[in-house]
Amino acid sequence: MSVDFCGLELAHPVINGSGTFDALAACEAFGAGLLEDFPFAAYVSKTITLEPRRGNPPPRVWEVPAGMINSIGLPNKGLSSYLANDLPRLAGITTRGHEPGGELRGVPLFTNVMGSTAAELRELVEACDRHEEIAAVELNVSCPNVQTGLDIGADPDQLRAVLGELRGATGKPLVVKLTPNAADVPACAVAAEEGGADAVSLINTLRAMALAPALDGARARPWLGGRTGGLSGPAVRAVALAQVAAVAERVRIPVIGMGGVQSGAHARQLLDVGASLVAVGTESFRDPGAGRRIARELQSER
Amino acid sequence: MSVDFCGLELAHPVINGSGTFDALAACEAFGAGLLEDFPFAAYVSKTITLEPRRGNPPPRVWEVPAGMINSIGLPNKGLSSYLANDLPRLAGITTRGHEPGGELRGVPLFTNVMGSTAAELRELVEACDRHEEIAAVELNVSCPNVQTGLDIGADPDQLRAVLGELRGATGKPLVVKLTPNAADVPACAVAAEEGGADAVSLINTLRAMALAPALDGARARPWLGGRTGGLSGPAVRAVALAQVAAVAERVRIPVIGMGGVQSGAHARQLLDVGASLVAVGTESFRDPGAGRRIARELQSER
Amino acid sequence: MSWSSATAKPERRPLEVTANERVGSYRLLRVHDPDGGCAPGQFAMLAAEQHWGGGQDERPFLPRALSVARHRGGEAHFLLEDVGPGTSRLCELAPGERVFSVGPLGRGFRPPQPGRRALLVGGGVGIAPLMILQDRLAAATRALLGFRDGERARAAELMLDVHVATDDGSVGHRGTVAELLRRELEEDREAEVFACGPGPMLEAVRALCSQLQVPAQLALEAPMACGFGACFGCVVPARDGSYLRVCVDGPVIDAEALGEVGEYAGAPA
Amino acid sequence: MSWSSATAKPERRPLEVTANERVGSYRLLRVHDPDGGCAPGQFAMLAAEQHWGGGQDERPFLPRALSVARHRGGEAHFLLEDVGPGTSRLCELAPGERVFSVGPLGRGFRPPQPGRRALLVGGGVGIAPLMILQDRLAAATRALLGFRDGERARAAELMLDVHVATDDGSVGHRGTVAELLRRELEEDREAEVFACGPGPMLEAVRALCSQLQVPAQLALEAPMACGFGACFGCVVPARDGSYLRVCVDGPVIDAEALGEVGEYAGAPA
Ligand SMILES: Cc1cc2nc3c(=O)[nH]c(=O)nc-3n(C[C@H](O)[C@H](O)[C@H](O)COP(=O)(O)OP(=O)(O)OC[C@H]3O[C@@H](n4cnc5c(N)ncnc54)[C@H](O)[C@@H]3O)c2cc1C
Ligand SMILES: Cc1cc2nc3c(=O)[nH]c(=O)nc-3n(C[C@H](O)[C@H](O)[C@H](O)COP(=O)(O)OP(=O)(O)OC[C@H]3O[C@@H](n4cnc5c(N)ncnc54)[C@H](O)[C@@H]3O)c2cc1C
Ligand SMILES: Cc1cc2nc3c(=O)[nH]c(=O)nc-3n(C[C@H](O)[C@H](O)[C@H](O)COP(=O)(O)O)c2cc1C
Ligand SMILES: Cc1cc2nc3c(=O)[nH]c(=O)nc-3n(C[C@H](O)[C@H](O)[C@H](O)COP(=O)(O)O)c2cc1C
Ligand code: FES
Ligand code: FES
Repeated sequence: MSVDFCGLELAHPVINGSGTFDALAACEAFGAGLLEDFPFAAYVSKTITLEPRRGNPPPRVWEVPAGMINSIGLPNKGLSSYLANDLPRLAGITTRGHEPGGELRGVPLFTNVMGSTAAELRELVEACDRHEEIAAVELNVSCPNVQTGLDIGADPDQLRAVLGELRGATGKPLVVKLTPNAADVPACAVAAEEGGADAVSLINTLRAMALAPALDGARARPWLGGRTGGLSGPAVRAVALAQVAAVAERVRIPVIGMGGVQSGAHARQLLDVGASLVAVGTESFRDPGAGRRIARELQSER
Repeated sequence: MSVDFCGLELAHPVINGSGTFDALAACEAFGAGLLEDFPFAAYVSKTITLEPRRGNPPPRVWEVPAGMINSIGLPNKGLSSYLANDLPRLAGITTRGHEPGGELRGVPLFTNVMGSTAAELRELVEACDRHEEIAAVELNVSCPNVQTGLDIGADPDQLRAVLGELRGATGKPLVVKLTPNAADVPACAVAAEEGGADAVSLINTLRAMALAPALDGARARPWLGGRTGGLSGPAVRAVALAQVAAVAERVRIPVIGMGGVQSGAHARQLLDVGASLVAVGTESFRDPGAGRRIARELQSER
Repeated sequence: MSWSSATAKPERRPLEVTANERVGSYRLLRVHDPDGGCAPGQFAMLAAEQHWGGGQDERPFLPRALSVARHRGGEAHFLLEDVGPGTSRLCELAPGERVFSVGPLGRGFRPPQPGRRALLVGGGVGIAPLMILQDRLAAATRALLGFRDGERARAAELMLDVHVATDDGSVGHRGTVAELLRRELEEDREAEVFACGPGPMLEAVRALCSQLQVPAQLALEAPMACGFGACFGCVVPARDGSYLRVCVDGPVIDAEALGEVGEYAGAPA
Repeated sequence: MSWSSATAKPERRPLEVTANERVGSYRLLRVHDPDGGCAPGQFAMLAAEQHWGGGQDERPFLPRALSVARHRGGEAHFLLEDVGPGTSRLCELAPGERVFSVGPLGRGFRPPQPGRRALLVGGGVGIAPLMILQDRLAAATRALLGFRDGERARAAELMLDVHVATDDGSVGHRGTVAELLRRELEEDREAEVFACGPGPMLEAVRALCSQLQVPAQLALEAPMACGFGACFGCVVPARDGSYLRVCVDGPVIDAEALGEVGEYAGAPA
């Protein structure tokens, strides 16, 4: 079941969605064995920014029918701390793939970065380029929780231009994570391809909102500390399928499909409409072993 | 609980979403009494086009987690048949509002129209203007199931221009039903307001897709006859809330909020973020009495 | 003799489940419905009041269309086959639980034309509307019923004067119910056929009756969202090229008015 | 004496429910969990295997965090209050049904500092982690428990050496458990407080202990999506301005490390 993605060899086609699996925290919860037999075939980091970010004030999550809204606000320790403290620990992750006795393989590390300007993004990409532990770079141009980022991703021209400025900064595979909150997502994907992206990934979360349970007579107020957030989970699966299918039809570069995947059958559908890899986000919250389980189900589907 | 909407008096703030309640068919299923005590405070027609349309080939619906996808394709008998055959029967609808003994009031008729050019839309609006049975006109510039319509609604400049060309065609309240598949929905709402709209309504369905259950080994194919469709129901509620809130903050004209409303509490949330009326779509499929029930629950919420 | 279609209340009604019995592979569900009464062939949209959702793939969400299989003693009966998350939940309902019901809905069967004997043709769980039809027909009526296997064929005991066909030959004729129908009609064409079953079966019945010029009323099924004409989701193509809504123009439609019966227009196979 | 936090398997495990008993307003749920064992204060993320979803507002969807209230005889016990669709579904589980469980998770209580007597302070269903804590403490430990009313206060019987306060005065002291705590601490400050309960109660405990310079370990609660540090959803502000993840930095956190305890950082009120 091993697959090639932009020249990287992956044990199977199931990886994690950025920001939905913290390998180091999971290691505390589940023990160090987790990093020896990782549930995903590649590990995508949470979004890293140049400067440290605290993230949004709580509450940060809200449950909705068949999904959730998050307003995490991209907390992270900033680029230097990530490179100095996390990277060494993330370098040696391995996996046995979808079955206990499987061959031991390395788990390539994808570092997801976000910047509010092309210059910031270039600096982030350059830094990633200097670290051989990093196998690929994913650009988050789509996170709806933060003011920045969004506009670049929703406007094909701007996206193409930004990529033009930073493409030269690395020879590593460059994945552009598209925003689903755009009028014409395939056009954005084409712009990413023209700008030199080696792959695109989608969907990120849909802009959404939750109100706190209202007290008698009072007007309800936003529940999330960040006011609005992003919708993920099975509720968005049919939207993801439509966007992935539409994008895969328009670009020649590989597509990483995600959004509401809970089972091998769902992963299979994304592959069937043209994705090369499938990422799992919210389902990991319900089952930390979801990555491996879905890879296994996918195997028995074929 | 009676409310004013663009000068029309409504028994309560709950109306139906276009295309989700066929008053004449319902009359066959539930008897003529339905039109005497209608579940909604206004009746919004299914989208009417100049020429008759058969709609998309079946299957047309697919169930998803907490919602459904439809690919109906706007079947309708065309403008002349609508005006000649349906309108007379729809003219005298009344309601007792949210409780059995309530005061008897007229149920204003909103005719929802769609055209692929400004000229077509103008012709539709002019025709509506000539019929006094029609209280208001809703422009569908957003239906994702059909090639036309979508682009006008997703591009603020085009939307403003189109409205400029047809606004003069009627003095009746003109409601613009926005598309949710846009990068900046509030900007589209502002454009509608600038173009002379008396109100905006949102959200329409989110572009989505379903694949038929795959046979062993085969690649899954689209389930819906129309290939893609629109997602509605509770799955989109949090997206609707975010878009309605963002739009209501930016425009002064009234907003009709909809998307996944199932209860008075949900309706209340849309009103709390700035909607003037709430429309119910998919929930009517689960409960044909949803309109009245939600109005009643809303009343006891206040 | 004539059966007038009953009109439903324009809202979902919570009805109490009174019994749930196994009949071979199927379930016979009874709900307390004193207002009831309906024409044979009408259906109801049912959803469990509790735990409707959260099943396979986070479904069901919409209510499910079920033929009224019987209405007697203030109870409506439904015959159910578990084919997915909705029917699975309905099949596990225990007495005392409640279902939301909208119905009876749709246009049922019309009585047979004078001078023609009724011939009931059912496939699988599609026998449901034929049960109530047989109850309502004055004289005993022959029923030709096809099932996939013997376990399913046990549902034949719910009807009278039955000839059974099974795909695997475990009970009755090995083969299709259309073969039984051809034999019957070749003996006596002064019949009118009332059929309900999987799409391919209905199509075979339609083609045969058309060939032999025997009138047939087909009870169709189609994926439905609402059941009362609101969503335009349940269409089947008519012979004249237009689309018919199964829920309000049917579910019982004259074979003559139809084009070919598609895969999705029948009961679970 | 020391309790090492147990490490969970990195996947959800289906565990069988063995019992579900009423205790006043609460439910004591037992599940078969032979691998188990955990430090007092650790929790598990639970979801019913069937019918998780389709409740009020089409929820639940995510698993729910529940403190392990006891672990003995190969069974984990959970004390549950029905406050919404998730706990409602868990409260109705019947023996033989299964729950998906991820756990034990988080950092539990540390043993009291040498020379200090442990003093357990619980509010409502927040007594759950104190039950297992009392089991593990060598000597009998006083428990000060606050409840809204007498029906809830019946859960006090699950612990030993209990002093109860109720809001309505129906049982024990009329007033708050923080008032009981103040009395205890005024008599003898050589104590260490172990507390779990609603946000306002925890804040009162924190403020009091800070004022009287008594060390306190607080078991916090926060809306959680994952329970193992993946989502960054469960944060509470630390005194130093950073955010702590309740699921991996807690749920038990030294009162000293915290800023004010917010409304959402406690057990259901
Ligand atoms: C008028 C009428 C009368 C009927 N009478 C009876 C009756 O008396 N007894 C009875 O048992 N059945 C009856 N049916 C059929 C019954 O309504 C269906 O079997 C039921 O709706 C299936 O629901 P489910 O959730 O169990 O399975 P689903 O999985 O929803 O449906 C089964 C089939 O639907 C398709 N499907 C799969 N996934 C989806 C999806 N996500 N969205 C939409 N379609 C999907 C596939 O073709 C699948 O094989 C009747 C149908 C109609 C229209
Ligand atoms: C570490 C830890 C240990 C816990 N231990 C226990 C225990 O032992 N026993 C016990 O009974 N409880 C315990 N809890 C609390 C328990 O997890 C919650 O009561 C439970 O998650 C509530 O879920 P619900 O579906 O029943 O109610 P919900 O309705 O989900 O939640 C109740 C509260 O959450 C908020 N809320 C309402 N709607 C939503 C929504 N859509 N999305 C997000 N939040 C919403 C509101 O503030 C509401 O009052 C613990 C919590 C944590 C974090
Ligand atoms: C709690 C949470 C945090 C997320 N953080 C990030 C992030 O830091 N960067 C990013 O690009 N995407 C982030 N995402 C988006 C996911 O990677 C994924 O695109 C999305 O959740 C859809 O997939 P799912 O439905 O499987 O969760 C986050 C999603 C969730 C639910
Ligand atoms: C079956 C179906 C048909 C619809 N037809 C139309 C239509 O003809 N014109 C239109 O403007 N919107 C149409 N809509 C969109 C609804 O009016 C509404 O905007 C949307 O469904 C969101 O609301 P809901 O979640 O309450 O259904 C349709 C929706 C559904 C589900
Ligand atoms: S099921 Fe909705 S129109 Fe027939
Ligand atoms: S609950 Fe997800 S990080 Fe704590």
